[in-house]
Amino acid sequence: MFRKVLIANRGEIAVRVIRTLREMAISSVAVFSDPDRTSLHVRMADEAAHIGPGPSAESYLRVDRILDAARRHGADAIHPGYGFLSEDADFAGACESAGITFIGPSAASIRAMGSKTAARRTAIAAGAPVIPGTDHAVTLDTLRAFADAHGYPVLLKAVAGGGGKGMRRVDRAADLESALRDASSEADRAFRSPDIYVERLLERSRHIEIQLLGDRHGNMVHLGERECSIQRRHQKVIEECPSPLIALHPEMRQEMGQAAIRAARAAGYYNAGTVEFLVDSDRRFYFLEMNTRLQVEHPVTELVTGLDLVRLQIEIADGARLPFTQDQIAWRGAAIECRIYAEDPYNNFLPYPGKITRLTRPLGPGIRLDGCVYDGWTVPMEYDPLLAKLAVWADTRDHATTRMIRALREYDVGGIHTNLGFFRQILEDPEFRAANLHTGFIDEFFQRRRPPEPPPDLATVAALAAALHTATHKPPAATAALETGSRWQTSGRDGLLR
Amino acid sequence: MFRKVLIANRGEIAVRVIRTLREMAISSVAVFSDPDRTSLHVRMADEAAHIGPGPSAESYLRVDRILDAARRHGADAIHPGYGFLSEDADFAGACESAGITFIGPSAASIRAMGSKTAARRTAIAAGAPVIPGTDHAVTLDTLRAFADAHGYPVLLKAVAGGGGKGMRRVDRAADLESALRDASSEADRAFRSPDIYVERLLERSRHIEIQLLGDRHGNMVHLGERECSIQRRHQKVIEECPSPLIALHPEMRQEMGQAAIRAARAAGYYNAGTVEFLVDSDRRFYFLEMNTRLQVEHPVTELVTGLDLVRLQIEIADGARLPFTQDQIAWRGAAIECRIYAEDPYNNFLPYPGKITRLTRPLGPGIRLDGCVYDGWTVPMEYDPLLAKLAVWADTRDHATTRMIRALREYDVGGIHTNLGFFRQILEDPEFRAANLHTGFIDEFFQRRRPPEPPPDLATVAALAAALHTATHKPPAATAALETGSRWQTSGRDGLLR
Amino acid sequence: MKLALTIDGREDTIEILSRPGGHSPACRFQLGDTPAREANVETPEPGVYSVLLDGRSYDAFVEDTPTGMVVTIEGYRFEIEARDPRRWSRKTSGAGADTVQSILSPMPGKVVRVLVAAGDPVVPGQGIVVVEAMKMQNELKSNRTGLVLTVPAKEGATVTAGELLATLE
Amino acid sequence: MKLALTIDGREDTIEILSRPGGHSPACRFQLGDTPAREANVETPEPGVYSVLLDGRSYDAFVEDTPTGMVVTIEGYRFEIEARDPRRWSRKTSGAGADTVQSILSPMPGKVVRVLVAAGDPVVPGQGIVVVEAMKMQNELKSNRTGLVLTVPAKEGATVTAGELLATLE
Repeated sequence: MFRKVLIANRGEIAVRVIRTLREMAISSVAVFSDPDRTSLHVRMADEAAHIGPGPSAESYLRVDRILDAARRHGADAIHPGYGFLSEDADFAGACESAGITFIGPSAASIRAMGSKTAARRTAIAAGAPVIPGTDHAVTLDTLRAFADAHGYPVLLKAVAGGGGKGMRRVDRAADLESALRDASSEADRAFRSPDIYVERLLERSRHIEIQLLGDRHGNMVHLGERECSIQRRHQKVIEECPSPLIALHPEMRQEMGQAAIRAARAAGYYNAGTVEFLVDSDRRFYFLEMNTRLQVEHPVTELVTGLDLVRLQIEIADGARLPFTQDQIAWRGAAIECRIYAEDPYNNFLPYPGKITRLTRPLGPGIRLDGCVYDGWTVPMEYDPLLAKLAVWADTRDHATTRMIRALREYDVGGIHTNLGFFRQILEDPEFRAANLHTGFIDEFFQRRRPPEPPPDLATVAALAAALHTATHKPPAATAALETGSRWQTSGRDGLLR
Repeated sequence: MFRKVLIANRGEIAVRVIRTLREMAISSVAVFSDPDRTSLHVRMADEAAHIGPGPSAESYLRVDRILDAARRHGADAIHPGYGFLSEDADFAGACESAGITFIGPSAASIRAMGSKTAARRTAIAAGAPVIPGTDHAVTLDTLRAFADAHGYPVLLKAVAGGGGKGMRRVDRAADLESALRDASSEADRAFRSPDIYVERLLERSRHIEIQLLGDRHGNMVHLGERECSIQRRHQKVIEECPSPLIALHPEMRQEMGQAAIRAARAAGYYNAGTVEFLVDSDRRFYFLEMNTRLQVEHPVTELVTGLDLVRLQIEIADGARLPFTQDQIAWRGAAIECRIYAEDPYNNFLPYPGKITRLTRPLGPGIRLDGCVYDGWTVPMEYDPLLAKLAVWADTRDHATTRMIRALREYDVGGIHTNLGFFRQILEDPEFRAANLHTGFIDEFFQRRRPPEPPPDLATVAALAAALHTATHKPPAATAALETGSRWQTSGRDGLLR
Repeated sequence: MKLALTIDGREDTIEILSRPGGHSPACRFQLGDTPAREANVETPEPGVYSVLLDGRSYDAFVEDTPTGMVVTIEGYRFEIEARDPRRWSRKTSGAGADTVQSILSPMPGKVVRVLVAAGDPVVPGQGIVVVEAMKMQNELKSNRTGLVLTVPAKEGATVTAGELLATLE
Repeated sequence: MKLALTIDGREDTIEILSRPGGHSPACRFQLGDTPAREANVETPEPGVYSVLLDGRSYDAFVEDTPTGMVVTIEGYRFEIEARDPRRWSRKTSGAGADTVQSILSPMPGKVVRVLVAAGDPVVPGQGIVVVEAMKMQNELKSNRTGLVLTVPAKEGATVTAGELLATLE
């Protein structure tokens, strides 16, 4: 087994990997940019290497500096996390050339699945159903021909990447040209490739993905599905396992699982990976893309299957055989995950980095929290706004939902804005409770939602707390009031009020 | 279903019950004594009632005040937690007389099992094996006769209660008289009853208990066992599920489970309860006692069975039938719990209440934390030193152990002393890892253990941190050194050093 | 002590008739001209107020913001401004409020591009400044035809939420 | 700055040759007469020192105690006393140390019984004061035949760990 593993990442996923490494008695090496010197992954790791200034292009995306750090610290292997270099075939190749194990699939598999159109071709060849679309980058002419043939709406997508970048919905022919131009330029900025392809847009479809795990000896199993239909700006914000749709139609798990395994096998895949599908309202599923890495939302699969995917990734990278067969995988209960972001849901979800001045976390039965924050940490403005992933497990989806609402109420983060309150509104929404999920859910939710009505007396207590706080902390606006009022009896209380 | 439930308890168990009540959309009413006004259960509950000053006899043990609070707040039911009034048959009866449901067994069942000698007789009548002992309180003469007949060592125990109070091991005839006097006076102080009975002491035996759950319609199942052999001063400190012994001999689970059900049925038992057994080195098991309430260590059973025992308790009290049969209970993986106490392991485990000045909790996969502490809370000196229960789950006992060690390393509590470091030493002990558990484990551990050897450079870093801390915080002892040294460049750092 | 309050945009007053402190956590207060009430208030953590009112228990988290306070209770959030009722309302922000457009940063971040200079003519929708945080760029636009008055924003500078980036007339 | 240290009872010295601060977290130091070393030190939270030394990362939690500091790293605990090496050692606690037994409270708690008064004769093993915390009573005993000198402990009083309860001679 490896003696030391470098994590080529930051934030919650670096912390997540460090935890499993520690449980396996493997030393961990964190890497960090200037603004991450006091980030939790650096504090928690056994070793730490500085790899450059804030911009990712000068640190977390620098293959040379990361490999140099790995050599200097004597790491046997590198875990790439998600994002950054995790789906960069050249990085995977460079690791292997340097004699350092890349904890993930082969560079060749990443190449076969990294281009979205190449992945489509691989999936088609493996017999997986795909959404009608083009298997190569489009020009304006081929785009127009496709849209005329298949009808609107259509969805433009970047050939080179995901995460919503370079994605555009087009509802009519008049918008095609400008949408292609915008998408192409956004894709160029995000992935250094302007190539765009097109698919028919399936309205009110569900995003359901299959977690795969394969060893280097040709064995592969699926670990069931995750439903990630709750998305904002084409990015997942709530994920669950099992999918409520598949819980009603359990035969779909095996069908989609087998389709995913066929597509991955066609790419010679091993280690952990995920095949994403769209499922239409007639429960037909279509291959969307494959992510050749661990996913953000892997904890819901871990909670329901009882497996530690990071441990399995490491063992597989070390050459181990899968320790189970398909029929030994069991799913128990239901898990839901919310992605807690530093953003302001009351101001168009704009990012809101800054210093965390107060932090209370949910605890107790069925709670799992993977995060990278601590009280006093300044959330840097250079990176993703993901602060933590709050996941819950319970015996049923309904119990998991009420548990998540309970947990969100216990969770308090001061000093910055977060989307905690937004999640509570979604989880209390009758459509969510009824599991009527689809990728347009949040847009419709914004149209039907009523502002939440606080219970009586909450405004009274808020006013009282604000008045007492003003009297004690004397911000400028209230100074005059204090000067004319009599002084508080502060004896015995000052100590509590730093 | 109940609309509102009062929790006649404090600390972590009150918080635990509030969490499930909130998930069930039932209002919670906390009760509190003077020193508990800012305790977490009061802050978290929907409603709160003051019931008296610090001493338990004037607050948490006052049936009249608790029932009065329940009536004033309109509670439909009372959850007693563990300890305090939870095994007080008169309290259970008084609740029912007041028209308030007692979330637990009937007063009659508590009476049948509350006296340890009555419980022995019930168990014998139900055919459960018991340790050779007396079925009634002893005098010095009957004690001496028993010891002469069965041989030493013997164990004196209080008829009226558990938790190690009134318990004395006696190794020779010469010590009998003083041991009986001491035990009797301790029992009188703890339970207001001086009665003592005696059992043969089984050396190197294991403490293994069976969790039961029965409804008010005559259905009863067992939820498997917990092993609680790691004890200090006859009190459990580490608990696991499954028992490593039973994991090797799975037929014992059904045998002990059926014996426990027979004993409980003989007492007309319903709701949650636990039958404790001792298991000797030949794997023979003996009925010890029954606890007619939820137990401290119930989370390990919840983690392995996937059930929420508090939810089930409430549903059963409301008249529901058990939602499963015995063959639907499944056990998955392994869970371990450590009881985190405010005590000083470096000073004979004396209690160490005080203000918590710093708090970092373990998070991530497989961690469950049930606690009642927060940063800035002053742990009161009036009550139990239990701060939190740290439980972990993993697929195997070995993985759960390394996970617990990882979690203990992440856990930091400042301002008071805790036994966190002590747990780490036990979990790293080869005998613990080999599952060679018995109730004398900790005594033997203290004899064989070596002081832990910190990794190289830890003392260097400690010295450096202490020097920098001294320079910044200037405690009296170091003032002179600072005055002669040059000043720090503190700009940009002061803000971090409140 | 009496304070004028703006709670989520609604005006009210609160008078603290007797304050918690020393040995007694009792606090009498009067909201507007409703009857006086009594609460039991403790401060378990800085900025956290544990309030018992009519038998109910509330944990209120108070945070100072540039314009007032945000109070969070049970996950509900209230924006509150408190001031001496005898002082002039802070709402009166002076002359010129209608004739000048202030471009404020909508989030903490970094100024990545300044697209105009003082004296430049602008048209509605024209980009003025681009602020970036956490990989998201935000282009702030003119809402009028007019002239750029001032541009305090500097490329590469770090700004807080609500910080003035430019003024247009 | 040079300090004399007692680390878990072992004597050493440390000299801070250059201090972290301002823009640089670099810290040069010398332990005893070993070669000087350089560490990178930040203070992410009050009392917490994040130290990078020779590529390794350490989180040191420092806590002030009545007699010095407790430093916890990776769950290991060090008791450290720091003082100016030019001052007299604090170990010299003055005359009479051998002839007087000080009864100190072993834990924070409450004095529940005082069993002697000043001037009382005592014998070895005789109970002097009973302190209680968290339902555990602790009887503190004489280790000698002698007389009670002083009894600062009062029944019902709250005491801290290490507080003087009585002296015997």
